[in-house]
Amino acid sequence: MTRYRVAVEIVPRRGLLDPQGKAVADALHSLGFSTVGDVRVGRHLVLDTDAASADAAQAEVRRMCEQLLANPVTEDFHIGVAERA
Amino acid sequence: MTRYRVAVEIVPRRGLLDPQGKAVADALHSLGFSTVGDVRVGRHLVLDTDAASADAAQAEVRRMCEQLLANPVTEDFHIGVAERA
Amino acid sequence: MSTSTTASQVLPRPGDPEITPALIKEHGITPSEYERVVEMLGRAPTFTEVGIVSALWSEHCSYKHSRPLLRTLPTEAPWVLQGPGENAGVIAVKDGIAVAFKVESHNHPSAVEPYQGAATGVGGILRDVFTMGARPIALLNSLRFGPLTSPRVRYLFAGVVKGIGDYGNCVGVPTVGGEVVFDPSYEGNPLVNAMCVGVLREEELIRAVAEGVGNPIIAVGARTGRDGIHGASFASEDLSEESESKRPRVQVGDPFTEKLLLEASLELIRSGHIVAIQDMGAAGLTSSSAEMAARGDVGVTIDMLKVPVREEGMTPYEILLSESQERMLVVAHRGREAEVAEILARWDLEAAVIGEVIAEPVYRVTEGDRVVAEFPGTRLVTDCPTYTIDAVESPVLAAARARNPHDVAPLPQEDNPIWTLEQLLASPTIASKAWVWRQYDSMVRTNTLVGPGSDAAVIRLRGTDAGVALCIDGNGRYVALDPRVGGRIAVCEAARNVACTGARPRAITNNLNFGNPTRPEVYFQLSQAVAGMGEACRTLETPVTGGNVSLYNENPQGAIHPTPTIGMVGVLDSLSHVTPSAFQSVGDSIVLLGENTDELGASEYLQHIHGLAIGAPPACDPVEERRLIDALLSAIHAGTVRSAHDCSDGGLAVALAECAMMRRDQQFGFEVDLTHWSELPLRALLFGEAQGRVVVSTVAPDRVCAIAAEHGVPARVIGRVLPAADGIEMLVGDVSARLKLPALARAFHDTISDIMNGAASAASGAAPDSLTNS
Amino acid sequence: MKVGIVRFPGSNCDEDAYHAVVDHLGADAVFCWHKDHDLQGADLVILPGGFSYGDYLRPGAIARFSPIMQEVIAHAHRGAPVLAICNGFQIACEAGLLPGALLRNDHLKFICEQVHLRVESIGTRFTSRYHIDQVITVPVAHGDGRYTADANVLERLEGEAHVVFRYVDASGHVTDAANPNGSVRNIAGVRNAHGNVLGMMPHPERAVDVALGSDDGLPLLHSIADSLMAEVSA
Ligand SMILES: Nc1ncnc2c1ncn2[C@@H]1O[C@H](COP(=O)(O)OP(=O)(O)O)[C@@H](O)[C@H]1O
Ligand SMILES: [Mg+2]
Repeated sequence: MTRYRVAVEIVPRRGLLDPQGKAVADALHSLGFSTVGDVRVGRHLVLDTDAASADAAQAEVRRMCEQLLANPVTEDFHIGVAERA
Repeated sequence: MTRYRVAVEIVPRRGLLDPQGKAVADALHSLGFSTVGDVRVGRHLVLDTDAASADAAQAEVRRMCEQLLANPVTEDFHIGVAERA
Repeated sequence: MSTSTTASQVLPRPGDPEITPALIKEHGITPSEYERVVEMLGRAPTFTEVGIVSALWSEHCSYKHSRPLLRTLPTEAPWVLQGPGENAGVIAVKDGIAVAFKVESHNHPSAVEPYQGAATGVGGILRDVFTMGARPIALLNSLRFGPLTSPRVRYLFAGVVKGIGDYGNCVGVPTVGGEVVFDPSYEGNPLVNAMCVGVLREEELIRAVAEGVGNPIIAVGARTGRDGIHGASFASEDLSEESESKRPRVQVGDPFTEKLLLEASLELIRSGHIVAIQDMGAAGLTSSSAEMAARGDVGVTIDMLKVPVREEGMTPYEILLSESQERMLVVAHRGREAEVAEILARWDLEAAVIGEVIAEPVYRVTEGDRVVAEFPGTRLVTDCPTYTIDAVESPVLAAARARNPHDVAPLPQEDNPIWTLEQLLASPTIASKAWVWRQYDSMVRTNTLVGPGSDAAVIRLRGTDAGVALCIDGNGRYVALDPRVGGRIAVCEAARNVACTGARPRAITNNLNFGNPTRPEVYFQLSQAVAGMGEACRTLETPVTGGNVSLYNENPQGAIHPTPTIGMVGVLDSLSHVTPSAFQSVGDSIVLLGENTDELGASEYLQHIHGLAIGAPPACDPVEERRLIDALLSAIHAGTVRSAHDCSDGGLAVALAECAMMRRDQQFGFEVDLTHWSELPLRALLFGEAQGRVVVSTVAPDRVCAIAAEHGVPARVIGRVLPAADGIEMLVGDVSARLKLPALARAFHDTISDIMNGAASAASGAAPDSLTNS
Repeated sequence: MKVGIVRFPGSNCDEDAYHAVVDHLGADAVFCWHKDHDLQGADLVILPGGFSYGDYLRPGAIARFSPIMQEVIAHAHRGAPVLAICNGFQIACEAGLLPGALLRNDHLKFICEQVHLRVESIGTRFTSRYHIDQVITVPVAHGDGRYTADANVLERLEGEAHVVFRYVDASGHVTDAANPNGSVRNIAGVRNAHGNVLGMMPHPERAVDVALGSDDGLPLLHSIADSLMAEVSA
């Protein structure tokens, strides 16, 4: 077993209202960042996990996302590559 | 000007308590994901912004992080590469 | 563990920095204090010991500049079960039910990181209350910020409010009241004072006194990390550029763990397995262990290797000074370790025996077998020097007080008093704070009979027909312009607010927010204000059961307004006496208790309309206030009072307008004739802040006036309550002012939300909200 | 009737639910510990408000996996009544007992205030004591109450009258101003297809005493009691 570090991004499903993203965009505008367009705010998780291989680690994290980390009704997730921690 | 899409990861500074990360780790353990170690929970932002170049877009987003997006006291941020949106 | 009576060998740890004058200074220890330490130890202190001393002898923990003054405050009454000196004060209420309460400040942490600073402030005061064996039933907060026109201030304001709300909401304790004042003097140095009130049965009262040789000392709750190391001494330094470098030292709160700690602690206390319990608050493990030992006059030894830590390689110095939140120190009965651990395990909390109470009179810290710090007896706590400074009033403030408000020329628009009234109702300090308290769960626990927005909150006590009325008040501008009078007013206004709900004021806790006490003009303010508070507390029979001192509240621009905040607890023997602040029904007579005067000095009118903090604050005679309160309570108990609201910021005109429209969903108009006072300058009559006045609405004006007369309190019928549609009309001799309600109501209700939801979102909404992920 | 009130770590409206049921409804109530597998023979299960597991990750996401939830789900599948309030509603959605999800309020702030609700359906065991379109006053206190569900779910909810409460103004009109959190179609409470699980963000257990501002929540509790009586006698 090796210890891997895997990053997961969980974002609100496109089409769903993202008031946090909108608030950030508005705030950036009023700070003078006029070139900013759409902003989306999601969650970024970094997990350390022991696995036989990088693929195994990713697969494990996928199960975590499906069971707990992401809400299938409102969120999409993307799993980054597993790196040795 | 071109429209770029830049991803930003904002994570609680190492050493600072991350109650959310701890709660997620505990939950994963009780779900049987026994190989999970440390978990950190941060925010994942995706910003669209117009800039002259990819570097300019990144530089602009860095200013946004310093001024608003990340809490200088409690968080570290990492800016991803700027891709044409 | 060793019980030898010969002092142990204390050697520096490998890697300890060398003890230099610079290091001593950096720890905020003066040369003469260092002398004391050397004399106490009979040797030079180790680095670990320097850290311990710097924490325990910091202003925050030792009260070295305030204790001699605090001693002059009255602390006793038949109903006081616990006065100053414990984690919180306790008073008896009725039928064996008592309440514990205390206020605590988190000013400096909140200036650096508003969300976490305010949140952990709430966490700390909750622990102070439930470690007395009381279940928290209410939270209040008193806040001061610079003007909302500054983006940084809006960021601080939004962050502090969200931090207070998120923490209290999560733990499930209703936030039922407080106050917010915006004034230039607090720019860069906001004040965040949090008050907690808990309920207990008298026999459940437990004190944080270590005793019983051989009893184990147990660390409970969150693991110890490198959080807020030196937070205690940090809170005792001027806010300066240097504080920037301390930024990584902020603490992060975990209200979820706090909730578990709350339930587990109350279960532990009821279980009888423990002797004492104390929050690891300011200066963490060091102060909690040393204070518990000192209170019990016993020795203790604690082993740093046994403390559960969050990070590797933490030194004893770091473990001792860490301010990681949501931790408790427990002294259990020997042999009950397993039972204690079992209760904590049910709540998923960690516990570790880290030391024990010993016969030998020493405070000893070990790292395994190695002794890394040792102080004789309890001298670590008792030997801290106290200081009295020669007090000299600031000539600048004396001159400001001497100025005559009537020399200030009215603005042209003031020809119409309604314009001025509208301006004042739209002043963020006077305007409705609904934007704030809508973010607080004020109803959880379903005992909130009167929530935020009234003079004081009223919480019923289940199992009795009694309730408590709670408020927290303070006016820094008054204290700046006359600390003696300002100190009196702070207490009297708090008492008046509580009495307006039908409650008898019983006791106070207080938070002294002042500047650098080593400056004679600041020490003058501190000593005079405490004297004034003491005078009022004696006359009103509201002893001081506890509080907190926050000094060095300064910023590059200088000292803040000296700001004592008074947390008042009043008791309602019967809930049938609960009285609202707002008018209740059309046709009721409006009676003014107390007297209008020509006192415009130090008013919100001068501050907001003319940008001036000048003139003498209104006179305050506690004896008259006492009479007013007695009269008001007799009238309420006689069932003659429909509503009662005191006159404070903005004076009589603002008080009347508030009675008419403080409730958005239930508004009234009114007509008043103030011709009786037409010889007073109009703006003094309408906007002066003469003390000792209450606006009452009643169906029995004659009874109310008669009862007032019996108590020697002036009372006069000034008008009646009208339907909202009729608006308001004020008549003074030949001057008459009329207005429809909507404009005033908008000014009062929307000002703050407009500012915060408007263009301000850059500094308000987004940043703090994106700080929390849940 | 016997009411089982589930106690998760971080629940904080559990005692309020207890007092509502025992002091105001006159029924028996027991607390069911999250680590146990025992509903102690409760006829009605209440998932109370609060911040189970600190609302970390997502409100309700972690509590849903508590041991006791297996029993609550079985209880629901038996057709027995479950009242899920505020955080309980969030947990019920995460657990799949109710459709949809509850997201951060559109204004991003926690909100605590009395709101007006319109009773959308009285053909449920939770609302028989109300009359249709009745406007009641019940407090909300939440930061994540924005109800959402995908289009077809919404159609089904509306089509089959599964929307039980909607946020309205004092005169009973559905308006944006009356919507405290941005919930789709002002939805404040929904029931499952079988009609035995009700989830709502507002707190009926806080509306049981005029001294606290309203007792409009009592008929809801009485309705459930009625329905249980009916089952017994049936
Ligand atoms: N302004 C004050 N008036 C009276 N007592 C005070 C005041 N400030 C602090 N005290 C008392 O001194 C003791 C130590 O205060 P503090 O260090 O704030 O307690 P804690 O350890 O809970 O923070 C407490 O019992 C407190 O009530
Ligand atoms: Mg008042």
